[in-house]
Amino acid sequence: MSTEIHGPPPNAHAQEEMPFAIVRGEPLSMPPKDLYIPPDALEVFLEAFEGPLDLLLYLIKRQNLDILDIPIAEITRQYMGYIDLMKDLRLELAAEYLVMAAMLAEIKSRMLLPRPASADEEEDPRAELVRRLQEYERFKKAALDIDALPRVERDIFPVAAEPPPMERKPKLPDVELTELLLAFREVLRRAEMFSHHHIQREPLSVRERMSQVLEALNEAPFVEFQKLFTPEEGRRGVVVTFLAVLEMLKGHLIDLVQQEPYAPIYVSLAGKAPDDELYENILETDF
Amino acid sequence: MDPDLLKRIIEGALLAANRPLSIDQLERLFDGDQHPERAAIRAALKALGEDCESRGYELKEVASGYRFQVRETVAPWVSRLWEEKPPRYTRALLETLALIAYRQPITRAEIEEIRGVAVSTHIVRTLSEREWIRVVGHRDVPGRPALFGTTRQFLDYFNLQSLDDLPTLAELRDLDKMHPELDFNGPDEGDSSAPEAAEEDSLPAAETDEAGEGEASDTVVELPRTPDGRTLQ
Amino acid sequence: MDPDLLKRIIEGALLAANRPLSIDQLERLFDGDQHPERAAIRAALKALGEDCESRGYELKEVASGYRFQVRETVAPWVSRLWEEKPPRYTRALLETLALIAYRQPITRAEIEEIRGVAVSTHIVRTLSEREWIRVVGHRDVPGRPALFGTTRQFLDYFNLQSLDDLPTLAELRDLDKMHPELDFNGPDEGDSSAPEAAEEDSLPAAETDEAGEGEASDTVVELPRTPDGRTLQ
Repeated sequence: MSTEIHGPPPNAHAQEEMPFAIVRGEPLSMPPKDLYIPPDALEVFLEAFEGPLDLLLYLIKRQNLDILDIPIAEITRQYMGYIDLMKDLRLELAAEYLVMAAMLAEIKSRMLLPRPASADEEEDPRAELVRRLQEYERFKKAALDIDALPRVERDIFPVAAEPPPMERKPKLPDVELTELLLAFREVLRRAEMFSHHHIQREPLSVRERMSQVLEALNEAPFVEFQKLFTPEEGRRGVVVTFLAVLEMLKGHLIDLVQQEPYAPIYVSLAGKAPDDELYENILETDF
Repeated sequence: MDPDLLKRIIEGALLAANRPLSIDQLERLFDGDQHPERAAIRAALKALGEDCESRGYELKEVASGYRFQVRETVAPWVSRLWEEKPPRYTRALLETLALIAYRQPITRAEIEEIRGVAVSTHIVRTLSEREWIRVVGHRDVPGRPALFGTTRQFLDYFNLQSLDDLPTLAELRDLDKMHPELDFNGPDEGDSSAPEAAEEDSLPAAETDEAGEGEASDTVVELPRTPDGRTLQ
Repeated sequence: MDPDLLKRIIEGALLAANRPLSIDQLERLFDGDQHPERAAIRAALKALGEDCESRGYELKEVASGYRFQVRETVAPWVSRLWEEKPPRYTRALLETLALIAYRQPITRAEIEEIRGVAVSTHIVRTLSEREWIRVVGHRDVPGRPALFGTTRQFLDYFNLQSLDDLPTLAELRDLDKMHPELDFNGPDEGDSSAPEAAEEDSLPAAETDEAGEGEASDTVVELPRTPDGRTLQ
């Protein structure tokens, strides 16, 4: 930062520092050196500004300056004062504030340069800044306007009455079997399970039987192996059941328990096999 | 307080509250000095009830207080507000259902493994509430995850006698070529025909043999399983 | 249909719906043969509005349709029904919302350009969750940034029928009137006259268009845009 920025203010009017805080009604322009200021408090102060444009607007309004005629050197000095204060206090300064500082410094240096005779065509170096300040200011105002609109929850209370008693059966989605099959095909495609070229008929009845056996085991924890089979189903039915049992054994769904050779085989849910004592009891009650 | 203003305040409050209000709660709307007598509140409520006699709603006293309720006489029209088009199930739900149908009994983790994405609890709940799936057991691995299977209602809804009526994987590949109505019970559908008829009959020897050796995986397109019982992709 | 019944049905529906209903939605309450003319529905709405003139609520048309709401005169009492204070919104959120409302469709980068600070994700999320804004498209520049616009719910919430009802944007003053900076000592002459006064001026009709698409009025200084849709410094 150049010394000029920190230099003495050119006139008394601008000498009024922005109050850093109001303490018991007294404006405090600089934090007392011997006073510890909790960083949190400064963050609150910094949060009062929505950004560098907001801070600049504040500095301009504060002194009743015309936005179209900003005394750039003075405003820059004050702006840098704030930036330095924030830096001294080791506040984490949003990068946008520093970008603005650079922009101000650049405008100031361009203002110092002698202007060419054809100054009419050349834009005032402040023009872009003024545009942005104006543009920001109108939306700052628009935000306040929106905030002032009557709104639901605060000023507007929509009303409602209890709906009349009526039959309201929620409709459940309809599904076509085709949809289901297409969905499944899509999963298989994604899982690349169509790689087998000679897929035979998958006996889904085995899987169905697995569910049925599991259900039976949920009702009675131990079922004699033979009782799983229904001879009336014919040979195919028996095979299906047998395949289902093997499949479930493989998948750790069930356990087969046989106390000794030639003793009855029991089927139980996996992990729930009876210990020896219980097994004895079952044998006793069953036979 | 002006009885008319009191009436308007109570009317506005009852309509805005979205729940019944007791006389106590109505009383609390007023500051100390404006505080109307309870009798005045009661009178206002009575007047409000009479005011809306020819209107689309009425004042009702229920257990927790007073509320306005739309009249039953207009219910046939008003109920149309809730008559939405039946919603549609998501692709994720249909895929989950299909996997349970074809690969049952199957755990959620296995479904996720195949689909490559998590199965939301919502989907499982929706399918269970619809009674299309249910827990048929638990796999004996750490956590004892639930095993899902389809129900009788599932078969009924899709007009299937048994799961065997579902097309085979091979048929699925040719789904596009199949008859749009997917008349699986038709006699010209090759493999998918006849399962019921065949059910009672003896099976061709070859298939029985395979079954006898317990080599289900030759005829079943089996997903390889890891030792912990989960299915690999 | 009997106009009285029609009135009662519409009244009941508006009260039961708990959201604004459009004329289209009201029409759909009726079956084909009973179908009232739209003119009849409008007439019924008008009559309903008049009927409740002396009551605690009024009929209001907002962006997504008609709703009954508590009359302003009794709102101070009714608001006591809720113990918690209505939500307050930060300046950052309101400024972002204002930019989206007046400048839609607009990208986040454009909002940041005008506000001079980053727009927090939190704000965008809050506005989206309240359903006040939504993504209406993407700008066809690298990165395809989302374009935000406001919703009908936004207008409903702020008791508005359309974006035209938003307060007029403040006017921008012409840069040609910029004073040459003769010295750095700040304002000479009477420059320090309150800039606010000028800002509050009522706007010419052309300025109202600014909220929408209409650009290029002489009084509006438009920032040049680069191909990527950002505003040049």
